[in-house]
Amino acid sequence: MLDNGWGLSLIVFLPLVGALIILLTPKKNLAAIKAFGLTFTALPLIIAVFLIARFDYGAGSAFQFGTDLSWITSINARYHIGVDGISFPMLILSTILTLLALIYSFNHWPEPYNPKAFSALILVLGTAMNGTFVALDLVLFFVFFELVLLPMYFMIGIWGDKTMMKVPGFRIEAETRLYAAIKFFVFTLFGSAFMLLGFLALYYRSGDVAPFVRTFDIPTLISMGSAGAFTGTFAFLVFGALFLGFAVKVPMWPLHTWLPDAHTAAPTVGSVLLAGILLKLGSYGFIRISLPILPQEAQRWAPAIAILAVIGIIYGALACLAQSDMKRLIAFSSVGHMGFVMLGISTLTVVGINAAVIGMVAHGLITGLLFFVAGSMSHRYHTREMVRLGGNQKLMPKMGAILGFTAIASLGLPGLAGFWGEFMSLVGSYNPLAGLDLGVFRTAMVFGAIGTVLTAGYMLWMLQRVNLGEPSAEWGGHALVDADSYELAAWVPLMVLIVAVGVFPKLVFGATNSAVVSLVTKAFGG
Amino acid sequence: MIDYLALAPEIVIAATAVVVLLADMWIVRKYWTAIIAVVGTTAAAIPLVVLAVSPVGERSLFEGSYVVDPFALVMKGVFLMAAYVVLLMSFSYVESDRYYQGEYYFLLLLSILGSLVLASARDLIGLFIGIELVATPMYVLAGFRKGDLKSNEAALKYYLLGVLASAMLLYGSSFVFGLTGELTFAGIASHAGGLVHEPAFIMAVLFIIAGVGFKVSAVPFHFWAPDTYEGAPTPITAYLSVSSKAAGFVALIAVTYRAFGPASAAWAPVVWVMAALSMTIANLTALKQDNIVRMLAYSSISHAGFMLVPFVVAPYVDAAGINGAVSATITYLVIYAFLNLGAFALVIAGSRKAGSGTVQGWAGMATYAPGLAFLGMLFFFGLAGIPPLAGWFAKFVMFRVVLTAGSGWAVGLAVIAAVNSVIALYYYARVIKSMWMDPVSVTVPDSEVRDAAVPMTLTLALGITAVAVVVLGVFPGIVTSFTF
Amino acid sequence: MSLVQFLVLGALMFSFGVYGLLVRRNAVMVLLAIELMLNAVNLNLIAFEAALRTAFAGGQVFAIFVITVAAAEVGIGLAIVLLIFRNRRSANVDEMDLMRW
Amino acid sequence: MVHASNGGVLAQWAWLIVVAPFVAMLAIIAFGKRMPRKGGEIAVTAMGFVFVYSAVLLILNIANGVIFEHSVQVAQIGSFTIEWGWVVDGLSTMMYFVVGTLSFLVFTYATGYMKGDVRETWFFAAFSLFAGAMLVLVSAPNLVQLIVGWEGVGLASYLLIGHYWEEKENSSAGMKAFYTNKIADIGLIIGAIVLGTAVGSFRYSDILDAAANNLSSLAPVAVAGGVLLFIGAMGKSAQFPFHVWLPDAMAGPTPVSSLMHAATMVTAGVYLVARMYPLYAGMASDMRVLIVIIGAITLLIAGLLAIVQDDLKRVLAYSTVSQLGYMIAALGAGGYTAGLFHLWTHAFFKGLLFLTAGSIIHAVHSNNMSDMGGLRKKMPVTFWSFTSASLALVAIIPFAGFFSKDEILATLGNNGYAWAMWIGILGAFITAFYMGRAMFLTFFGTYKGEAHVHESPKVMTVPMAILAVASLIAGWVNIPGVYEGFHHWVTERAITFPSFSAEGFDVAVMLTGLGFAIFGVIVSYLIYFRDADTQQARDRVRIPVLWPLLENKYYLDDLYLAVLVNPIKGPIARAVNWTNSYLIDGIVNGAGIVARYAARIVYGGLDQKGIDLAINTAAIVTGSAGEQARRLQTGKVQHYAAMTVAGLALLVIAIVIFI
Repeated sequence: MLDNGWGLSLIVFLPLVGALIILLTPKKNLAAIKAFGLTFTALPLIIAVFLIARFDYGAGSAFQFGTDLSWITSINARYHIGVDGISFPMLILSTILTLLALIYSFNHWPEPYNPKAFSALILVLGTAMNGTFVALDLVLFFVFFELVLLPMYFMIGIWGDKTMMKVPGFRIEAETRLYAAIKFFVFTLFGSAFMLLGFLALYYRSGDVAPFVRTFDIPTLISMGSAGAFTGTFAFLVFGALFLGFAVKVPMWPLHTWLPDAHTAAPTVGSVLLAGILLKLGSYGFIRISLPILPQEAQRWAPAIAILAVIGIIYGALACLAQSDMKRLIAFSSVGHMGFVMLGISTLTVVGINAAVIGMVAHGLITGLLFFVAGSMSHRYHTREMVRLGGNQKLMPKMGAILGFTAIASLGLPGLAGFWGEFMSLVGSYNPLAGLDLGVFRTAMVFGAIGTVLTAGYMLWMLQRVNLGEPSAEWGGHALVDADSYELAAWVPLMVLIVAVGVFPKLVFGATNSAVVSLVTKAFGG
Repeated sequence: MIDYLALAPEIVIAATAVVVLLADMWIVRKYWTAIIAVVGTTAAAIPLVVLAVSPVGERSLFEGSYVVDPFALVMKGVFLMAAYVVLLMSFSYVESDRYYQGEYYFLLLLSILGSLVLASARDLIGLFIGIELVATPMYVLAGFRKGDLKSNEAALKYYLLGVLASAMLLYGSSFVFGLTGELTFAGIASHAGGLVHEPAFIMAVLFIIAGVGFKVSAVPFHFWAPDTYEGAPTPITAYLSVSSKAAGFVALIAVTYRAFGPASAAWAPVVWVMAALSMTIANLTALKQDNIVRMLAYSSISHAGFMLVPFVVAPYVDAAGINGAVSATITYLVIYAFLNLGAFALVIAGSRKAGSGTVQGWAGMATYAPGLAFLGMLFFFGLAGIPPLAGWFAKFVMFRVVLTAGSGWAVGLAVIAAVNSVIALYYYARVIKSMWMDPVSVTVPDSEVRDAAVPMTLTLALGITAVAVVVLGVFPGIVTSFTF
Repeated sequence: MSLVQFLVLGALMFSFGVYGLLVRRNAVMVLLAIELMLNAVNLNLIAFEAALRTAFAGGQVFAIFVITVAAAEVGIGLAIVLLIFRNRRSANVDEMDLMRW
Repeated sequence: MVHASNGGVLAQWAWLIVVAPFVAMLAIIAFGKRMPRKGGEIAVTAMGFVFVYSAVLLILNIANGVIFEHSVQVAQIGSFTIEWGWVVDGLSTMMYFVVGTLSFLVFTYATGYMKGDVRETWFFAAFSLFAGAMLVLVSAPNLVQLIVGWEGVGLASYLLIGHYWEEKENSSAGMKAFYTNKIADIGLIIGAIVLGTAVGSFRYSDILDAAANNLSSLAPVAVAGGVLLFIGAMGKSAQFPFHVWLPDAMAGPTPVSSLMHAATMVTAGVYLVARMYPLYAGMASDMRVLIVIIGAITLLIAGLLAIVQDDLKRVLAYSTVSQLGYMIAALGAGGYTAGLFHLWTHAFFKGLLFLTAGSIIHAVHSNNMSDMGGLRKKMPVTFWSFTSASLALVAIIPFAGFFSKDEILATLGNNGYAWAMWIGILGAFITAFYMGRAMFLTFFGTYKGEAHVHESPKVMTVPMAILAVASLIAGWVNIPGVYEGFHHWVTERAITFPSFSAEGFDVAVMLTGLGFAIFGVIVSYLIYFRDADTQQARDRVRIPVLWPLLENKYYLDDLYLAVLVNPIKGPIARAVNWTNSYLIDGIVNGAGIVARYAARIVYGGLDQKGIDLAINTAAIVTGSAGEQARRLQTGKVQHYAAMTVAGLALLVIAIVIFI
């Protein structure tokens, strides 16, 4: 029943159905809204778990549970979905985070209080994210990729941070949420406009290759690409266009500036999903589309990507050291971590790309959790200024411990999820694909390694400023409640997963490896 | 022997117009005129369907100067649909302002008739008659709010520039006739190839394109649009921005591809410039508009630019490619029609509730009119082309066509279009932001005005368009099954 | 007389029409200028027809259509001008810029 | 020894050793708070288990050598395999035993020492993590697992050093330790990558095989890899210039220091070098001299630093650094056995020294020797334990340290590092000197503190007593010529490699070393005994050996003071101290400051003012362009008409020209 597309389609569209149902339920009936939300985020996860059991790990390189129905016949765009070893972990991650985000919201409805709309948005977001990971048709991918924008725009713009901020360059002051929302929207749209041009260019060139039918079908294009169908200036420009689209989303330096604002402004759940899943859409796009379809160009662009990635690592870390705002610090840490992911991708090796995928998963779990905790803390303290925090470990032992754990995980402690992505991407960049400039990549490796130290630097420093020391006097009067059951319900699963992936990375590699191996062999011949 | 079935839709509309006029004389309850008009419009759709399903592929009348082919049928369908929605929008609006209802609907129907004629016209005379029949009633309707200076001004501007455009069109036509000795497009096309390097011919072609470009309100022939849109009654503005524009594109398709197809080398660059300017200038100007209608006027100009983009590939592609380009433009037209009609219907409803038609005036609408705010999200982001709302597919097919040409010029235009689609987001998002994220504006009237129910007919119009926007966004195939 | 002379005359009439449309302040004069342009077209059409002698007398037919439509248009034009004059006691087209930018 | 058994079922279940502490940790976190001893007993039980099991393994290894290695694949990435596993061979068995024994005793001690601490439960959880991570490190059959354990140890040390994080300097000390290690770990990680990539596997067995068989792909990077790994080792084993973190690490509770210095942390570097010994002995032998140099420098500098400390724990800390210098130097010089042997003996007596120090501090409530004195009566067990440990450290025959240090010196001598040997001998003198000083200032003379002093409870004294015995006998397991068991224990490895263990007593070296040691004690006695004491007579009786010298002590005094002590005590030591606290510390802290400064520039300057500004400026430009564009719309219909006509005219002209 779950085969030939049903399972995946349910995973993708059940949340949307839930959103519609919620929109139809009366505002008053909070219980019903919660119930519907829970059902329609839990069901996809349950189905996903069934699929985990049925997934053929031996054939991780093949697209499974898929279907291929006609959608827009006139342009030969099809409803072609399926998961392979690379997209499957991402899909599961997204289902998990959506559910946890909703559970967390149950007693953290951000201001202005509107559970109905808020949970509906979460569900729509779920559909968009799941859809992007299962789409195997460029048009379908594009639609889901863009569908992410709307709910996130409203999430940031309506429930976001209302403090005024000075807009760099403008003389005006704007509410953070408004500035961040439109910035996020415009950045991404800018990138994806060019991405769309790239898609169409591929579509047209695909008509010149046997079987001489223009197609948006990703697997077909991949086989064409690996056969060397797309080369020359054309391909170079196409890769550039796709690069713009994906790099903005990742985000890669210097296209990252929307990210700190968006993360800082967004409500807790928004930041969690933003960091946990949305950023991955970009790097996933690289792995799924850019690399296999345009292998030659990938090799031409790889050094540039590697350099940008490393700049991102160092730059993000330094920026973190300069932050006084806890959430903003975590936001910038994403720039660094995604830098490692992109570094892994840029090596074009099995090791590197595997590293990228596990890096994405780990970053989703860890940074997601970090934003959860940071959100809950600012919810308690009504400030994110680290100078005013401190002694949190004393005031809220549980939360402090969880924050500590997550921060440690985030700095890539071996044995926890974060380590594998960093370590393996360094391994990859020490020994990149044959033909790539060793000098560039080995330098990149060294700087990446230095980046890990800086990461430890700001993370522990953050802990010292937030968790340790004596709590400042101003919290004396406040009755600060420690992590409550909803929060723990949302967080403990993530902590468990962080440890599990760290101790037994096969959870991810087991699925990805064969897919990545075949990707690399097909595209780069080994 | 005339094939009356082929003419049935036009006849029905014409008849309805007459009936309305007569009824207006005798009937006391004027809203009957509106009902008659709606009935007539609906009735006109019946022969259209019959023609569509009839096995006869193409019906040609009057020595081929009047043709009913799939293209014509699709366009007539679009026109009737648009007319239907506009009528729905008109009811409450016209009543509330106590217009001369009979004349209003009569003129509207005449204009609709003109658009139907235009869809089938295949020679210069038909083209001219069609265009004038679409436009002339609009000159009056634009000034229909007689007491309102803005309305007067709108009418005059529209009228003067419209007549100037017609004069250009005619002057060009006269030369075309003189140089080719033909009036039918087919006949002209047979000579056009040889005249590509004839300056007089080129000039004539450009005069005609300029005349038509005025109808589609493409830069630099767009100046009337913002002022007229702002001054005219909102349903009329909606009609102008959709039907009249669509009529313009029908005319443009007719002259460019049918008449001057072989001479595309002469006009394609001009269209390139017009498209680039329309998109860019209109978008930039729209950024600075506070009056929502005026903003929509500029947005409709920039959309005209987007719709012009496919034309530029004409010199580079074969017949199939041309068909692709035409289909792209029509697809864009259809989707845009729903979006824009919806947007204007929303403006009517929203302005009534918010007591203002400005972006700031709509602030916080989500709090007292969440439904309208939601629809606003649909229509404005749809116009911005954000999936899964219909607009994305319009842009998509447009880009798709441009990249077929594979020529540097075409790709360059595509890049300009891409950048513009980002700029456009700014001003659409501004309205959404104001509706959803800003505190309620102080100018909002007291609750009984604010909470007054949206008139049923208007709700219907909103509903039709909204559903269309979402459905066509998810299953664009529905449109393309007609247009491709 | 050769065709060219008629065309030149037509061109002149059209240009004068355009000129009038652009510079005359009084709306009525503007309307007259429009008439001038349309008649230039008619002149062209007739001249061409005379030169070509098409089987279907296209030029003359076209000219008749133009004349009819022109009449209607100028009628509407006058109506609008009248309306404006009644509302603002002036028929100067360059005083009307309520709506701009 | 190739004819070794595979250890049978015992070795197959040896992973229990590694798992036990983590189980304990989780158990403590789960319901430690509800236990009578706040979870301490769980930790002790686990460690007891580890101790017993490791002891059994050790005996098994002694009986007939064990070589067992098992790996579980946890991930396959292309050609790379990531595995968890455990090794039971001579080296790891020895380490198991050291870690097990010390942990067991120190944990027991800690249950007393930490009684009623603010975060007793949390302490024992972290403490178990500490031991567990070390066992992961030791049991690793491949470099990746080593790194996991390695960083785990670092984390645990961070947590434990910063145990009293209410004071900022404590948490800062923890961070300092973590950073210093992390920086050195860059070397370790890159080294692992280099070697692993060259060999195509992270397994020791593969890498060392490759090293033994001169694998061609390894040859070009062998030295680089060796150096990089050694940098990592320097960090953990606090070798110059990475030693700065260790003294600050005293911020933690004393049991932590004890375990950290004896078994679980600083030995990791030595262990790594030993584990990779075939590489250093073979393909990377070119850089061994570097190891010796680093070791020598460290043992000397740290020794000198120990002299000028007032904080008892700091004296011991620097002495640890110095002793680690011995080990590293020995390994560098080819003294595989010697280095490990010193690690072994040092573990016992240094662990004990810290326990005694802890017991003293526990009683005196101060770390400073200037607040102590005359404690030998009040705390007899502590006193005797301290004495035994000190004698071992000072390397007085027949105490443990004597044999190991002697072997190191002999090795240095035999393998052509005479200069290093002499530094070592000088070091022996210095060691003796500062230990004597500590001894006398602490236990002799009059008590200068306020707190009411009492002997520590049984739970603390018993472990001390045990270790006191160990400090005496631990060295007897490898008496050259008599019984060389230890040498055989630790050389049980699948790959045989040249050992440079000294054959028999090198009498000359032995005597010199011993001589210098005694000499040092005497000097310290002459200086500090008198300063520290009022009733000289009784103490003279206690130390009869010194009679003849004391006859003419005055000019000796002058001599020593003039020639040796003052210079060393004064300028040199102070200079070294200055360099240490200003130069090296300065560099370390400076790095931090620079980073934060750069951060401010990057963020404030580049990010906010640069990139963001650029992008927003684009927006502004667009907007103002809009301002200009809308000016076209003048509202005058005739302007419109004019522009329309003009536009058309331009188009016509352009086209007519260009076509």
